[in-house]
Amino acid sequence: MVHPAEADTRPAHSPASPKLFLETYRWMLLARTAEEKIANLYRSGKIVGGVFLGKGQEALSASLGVHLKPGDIFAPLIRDQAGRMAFGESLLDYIRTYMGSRLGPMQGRDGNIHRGRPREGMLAMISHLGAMVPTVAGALMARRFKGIKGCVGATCIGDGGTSTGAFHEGLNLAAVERLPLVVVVANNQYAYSTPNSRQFACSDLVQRAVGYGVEGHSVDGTDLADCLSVLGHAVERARSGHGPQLVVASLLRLAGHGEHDDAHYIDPQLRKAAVGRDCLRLAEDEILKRQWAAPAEVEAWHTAAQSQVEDAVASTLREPLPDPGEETWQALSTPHLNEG
Amino acid sequence: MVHPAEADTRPAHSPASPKLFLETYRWMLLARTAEEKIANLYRSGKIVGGVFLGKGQEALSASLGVHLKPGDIFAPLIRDQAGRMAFGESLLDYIRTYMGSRLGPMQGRDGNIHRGRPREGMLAMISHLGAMVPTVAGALMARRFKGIKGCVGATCIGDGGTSTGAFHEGLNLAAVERLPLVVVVANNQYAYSTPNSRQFACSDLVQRAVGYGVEGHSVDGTDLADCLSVLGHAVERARSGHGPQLVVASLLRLAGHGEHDDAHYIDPQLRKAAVGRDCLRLAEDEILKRQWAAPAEVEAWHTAAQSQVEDAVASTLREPLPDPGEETWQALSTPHLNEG
Amino acid sequence: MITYLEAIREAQARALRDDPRVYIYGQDVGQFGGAFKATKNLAEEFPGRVLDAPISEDAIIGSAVGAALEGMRPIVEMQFADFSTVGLNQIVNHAATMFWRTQTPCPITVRLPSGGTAGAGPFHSQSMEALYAHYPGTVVMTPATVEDAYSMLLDAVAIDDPVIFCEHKYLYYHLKAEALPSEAMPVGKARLARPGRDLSIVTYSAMVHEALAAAAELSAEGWEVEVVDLRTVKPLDTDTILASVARTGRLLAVGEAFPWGGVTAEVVARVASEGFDLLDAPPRRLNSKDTPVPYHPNLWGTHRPTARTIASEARQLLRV
Amino acid sequence: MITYLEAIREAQARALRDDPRVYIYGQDVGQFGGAFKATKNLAEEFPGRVLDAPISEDAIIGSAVGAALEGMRPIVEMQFADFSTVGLNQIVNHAATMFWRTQTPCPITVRLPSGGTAGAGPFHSQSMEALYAHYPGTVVMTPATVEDAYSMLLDAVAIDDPVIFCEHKYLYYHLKAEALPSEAMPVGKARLARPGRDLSIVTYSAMVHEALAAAAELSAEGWEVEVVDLRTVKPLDTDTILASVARTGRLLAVGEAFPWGGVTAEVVARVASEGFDLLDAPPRRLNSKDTPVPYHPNLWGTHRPTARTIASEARQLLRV
Ligand SMILES: Cc1ncc(C[n+]2csc(CCOP(=O)(O)OP(=O)(O)O)c2C)c(N)n1
Ligand SMILES: Cc1ncc(C[n+]2csc(CCOP(=O)(O)OP(=O)(O)O)c2C)c(N)n1
Ligand SMILES: [Mg+2]
Ligand SMILES: [Mg+2]
Repeated sequence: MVHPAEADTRPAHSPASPKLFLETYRWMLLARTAEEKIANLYRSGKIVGGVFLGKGQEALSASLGVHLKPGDIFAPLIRDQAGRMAFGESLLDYIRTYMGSRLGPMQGRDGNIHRGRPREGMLAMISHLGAMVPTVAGALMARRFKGIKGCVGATCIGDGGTSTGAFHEGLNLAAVERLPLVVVVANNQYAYSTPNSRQFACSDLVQRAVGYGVEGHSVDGTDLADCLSVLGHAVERARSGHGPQLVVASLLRLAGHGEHDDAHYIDPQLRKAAVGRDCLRLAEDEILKRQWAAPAEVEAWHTAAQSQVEDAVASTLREPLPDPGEETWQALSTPHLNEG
Repeated sequence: MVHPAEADTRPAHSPASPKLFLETYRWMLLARTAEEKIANLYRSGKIVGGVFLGKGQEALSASLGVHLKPGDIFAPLIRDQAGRMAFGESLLDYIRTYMGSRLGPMQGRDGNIHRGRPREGMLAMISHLGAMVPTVAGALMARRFKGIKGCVGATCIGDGGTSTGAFHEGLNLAAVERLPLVVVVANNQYAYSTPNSRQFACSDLVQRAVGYGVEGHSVDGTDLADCLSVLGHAVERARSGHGPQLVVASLLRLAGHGEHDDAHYIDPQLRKAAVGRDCLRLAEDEILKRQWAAPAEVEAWHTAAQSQVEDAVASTLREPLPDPGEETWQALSTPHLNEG
Repeated sequence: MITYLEAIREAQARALRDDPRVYIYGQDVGQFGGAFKATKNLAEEFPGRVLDAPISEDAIIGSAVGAALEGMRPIVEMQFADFSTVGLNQIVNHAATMFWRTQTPCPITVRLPSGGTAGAGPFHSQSMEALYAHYPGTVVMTPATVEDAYSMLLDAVAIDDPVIFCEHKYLYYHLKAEALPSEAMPVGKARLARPGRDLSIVTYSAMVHEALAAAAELSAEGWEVEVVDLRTVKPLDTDTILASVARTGRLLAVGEAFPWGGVTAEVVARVASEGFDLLDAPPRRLNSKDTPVPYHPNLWGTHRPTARTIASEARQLLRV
Repeated sequence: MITYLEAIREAQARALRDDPRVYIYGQDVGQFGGAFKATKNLAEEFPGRVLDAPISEDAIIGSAVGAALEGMRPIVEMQFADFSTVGLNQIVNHAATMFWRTQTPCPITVRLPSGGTAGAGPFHSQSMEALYAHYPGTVVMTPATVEDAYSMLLDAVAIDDPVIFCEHKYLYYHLKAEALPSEAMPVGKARLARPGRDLSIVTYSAMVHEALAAAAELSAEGWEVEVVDLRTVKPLDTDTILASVARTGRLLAVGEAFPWGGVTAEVVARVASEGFDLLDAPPRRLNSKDTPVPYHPNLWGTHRPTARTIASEARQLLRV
């Protein structure tokens, strides 16, 4: 479903190919498998700090990731394990960061979802929700200054994150500059325990698009085919010069806010409703139903994902942890300007 | 023009009575007269700091003021001299604050437009644009806690102010709480020198209403009759429990951003267009055309306003200026918790 | 036994019970009881007075300012102190300037779950007292004990001015007391957490306990170290600090916050200017390192002061 | 003759000319040339590189962070320092943590038109250096001279880290120099603005000139007062400060900012701990009063330190 801000969006968008569907499914599967492993490690006390899962949001996130290209910019948020992987983040970056390996991209200085490789276009989120929206916009301004064309910047946010001033300022700035920014809102009905009814009063967040003068798209976040087609379309619109795109997905978080949280506050009706379906299960059913892969093949993918994850964990376990004696303790890149 | 967020706004609203038109006109006239005097004092070096006029915005501002009642809450902004007066701020508060009289409500601690009497429902704006939106919302939450019904809170902001995070967060919060808040956006086409095209990308700011789930209204800010009718309607909708109202007026600032500014950047086409008409002149023409008052009577009102203002200035000139020796220099109301 | 966290909950329950002007506003504070459960069951006990807010720190504080002007006594919970950067403008420029500008009190209480815990990282560990104390117009409280968590929060709500209430997350569960206090020290007064004669450690919040542990360690070595718990960092109880330094002649100011500026700088600067002759040795400061707060416990344990580093700093100072 | 303000404009022109990675972003900085005209004509001279921003300080800084990550060197103008409270989160939590977290430099320059002028009032007069210096990860510059305004701004743009450039509005037009400098002191080094032997006044920004005036006044009374201009307040050049105190034995730290914490506390605390034995008398501080900055000149003149109050403070200290 497309909500044109002004007039000229394309009438419809094409369904994803089986190949893309399968590729995306496998990113979803790998993310789910890796997250389950990390959750297990957390339960056995092997992870320090919080663990945050994207369970139920993999179709949306991976669909964004597969439509981004090398050279694009991506600022994922809390629940974007699948999208990160699809965009190119290595499994090791994920495992190492959660396990605090000194060899990870954050070297134990930061952890869990707060990771990235800015030089490779993968920004490292800060916790303050909304902050990445203007940041990606600025990265796209830089591309424009440098004369680089055809790239896209994407960032994700939750229903709760739309209430931040940063989200508003960032999206508005991007609209003024008509930047190729894709903002994906995962409306999983809750921000931590807070339901949509205490978060905003419009009937659908996609209604905000017109107020920013950007194109808006709604998508069923549980349905991989819909995600692929809508995200593909939105990314393509941004890439081809139609300015910022606001994508709003309906889905449900199929985990706690973090693994410390039992999510008892989630309305049981929602769990049973269409919004509460498991996108991974649905995608798998679809694959089998359409006979894009045989059951044994799907099974083999599960096993492959499993052993990939186990290998990464096993090798990370052998890696050194951060050592305060070897830490530089320098916040500035200019050595002599650091104090103390 | 009404843009219903959901469905149930009333079909139309009634034109203002001649009595109300005349009353509002006289507030406009008093505000214009007082501001011209302050601008003159500024030019002759008698005012320290900036001077900011509401010239061209009196119809909008006064129309809001006359529809507010004692017990309502009003947080005016830079260009709301007329609305302040219509709501009940004394001419002396205005003159004293600009002239730094120790007897003014701000005692020389703050100046110019940064004045108010919070206990009387007239909030004292801080400079940071957008900040008053959540503040009025909170004041209305307080009224609800206290069981006070039937009151309204209003605040004004510019086209530029809508880009602030505070505006977004505040309006969204008010929408969630379904508070009787009226937010009046004076789209005077510029924020200081910055034109709308560098401020936002939607075709009309009233399009934002639906994204917040609030009712939106457009008004011709140069036309007093339209202002009275639209503002009357919006205030009434808020008062009768229909949640926040977003009113967007089109007009032009007929002065510099401040009196230091010659506004050379304003597009001459805009000055000549309908949006550039002087609301005070138009209202006066209307009064004469409809014979709601004789020319001599209108003339007498001018003279009356003039002498009212001259008297206030003359008496303020005799008042003491702030004296650092008598200043308490205490930022806290609890005396013994102040330092130094 | 009651924990520091429970004391905070109890203080809020009592404030709600005793004063109809009190309400609580913040993310997930309602039915859910708050990210740390500091408002557990309060929404049920006080229907309509404990409200979930959107993720809008600026608007949360802004709305509290408006409600305070209308005579309410809002208690606002930031989910973590670190997120208050987004609401800072409404605190320092609106709430904190209100009384001076308009002679209208602005009694809001902003609860900041502060300080480091293992694995929390750069954005869930900050100690922000210095930012708020720097601006005129706020009272900044940093309770270190269960008793103070309770009675100072009640004070915070009662005071007619904006109070920034820095409650330490590390103490939430670690710290327990037998019972809630029935009386309390006046606001603005520091407390002698341990008397001594050889050295004064002036500190606040979680570091009081590290300092006490260091003092215990040093006592085994024959040193009697005095520990002053500031309780509020603004106003700062200079008299009590000076009296302590008068007894010991040696000052070590300890804080968990970043090293540049902040409480330890203010403490040392005041003692140096107002109590110079009381000092028998150069005063010292111990703060966190000058980097963001690290995620990994191996690093975090070195980033912030601990009993061990405090004791070692104290030993050096005692030897001068 | 070139003013402090013109020097800032010239530095930006040169940065734009010399480095294609530089662009300027801020409210009204384009065609209009900025609220203070610090970017006058730059939009015409450098088409497409000097852009008007919406009233969105958070997004302005956030976008600069993103652009810096992509190799640009944004210069951001806040219309007044006071409005940077709204962009503070992106500065202290994003720009300032970037290098430490990701080993990716974040070279942004945030220009803050700072400090008081007559009639500007509580929200157009603030000196915010302490807030930014408290957080790890920024360089905070406070130029006091036309030469420094020019060369330090060029430094700011060249440095691979976030720089908060506190330019003083009072100096914009009041301060003039013969010409732009061709060489400059290194970043992070303080300057001896006036040599002396009886007392060291350590200060920065506009207060350097008040201190110099005070020193001139005192010189007529036979006192030789040394004035140290800090130039950057983070890093703070402790060596130069200590060397000065070693010469004079007396320290008066002066700042225009609010009294709790801040530069004067940091200076006095460092000298007290690292140069205790150099001091022949208790060090002193002089700051603004602990209220918002008043609007009316009668009050403003008393709120901030002036040559008169500095001289009087110095006299007391000289008599100890
Ligand atoms: C500015 C800010 N305030 C508060 C928080 C604390 N916080 C972290 S996640 C979260 C809920 C986010 O909800 P939503 O945006 O809907 O994302 P979801 O967790 O549902 O994916 C909150 C309140 C934060 N990170 N940033
Ligand atoms: C947060 C913030 N940033 C910047 C400013 C400086 N400023 C004062 S008025 C103004 C322009 C306001 O434009 P608009 O909102 O359209 O109101 P108008 O002046 O046109 O009535 C600016 C940028 C401010 N007051 N607050
Ligand atoms: Mg959510
Ligand atoms: Mg405007």
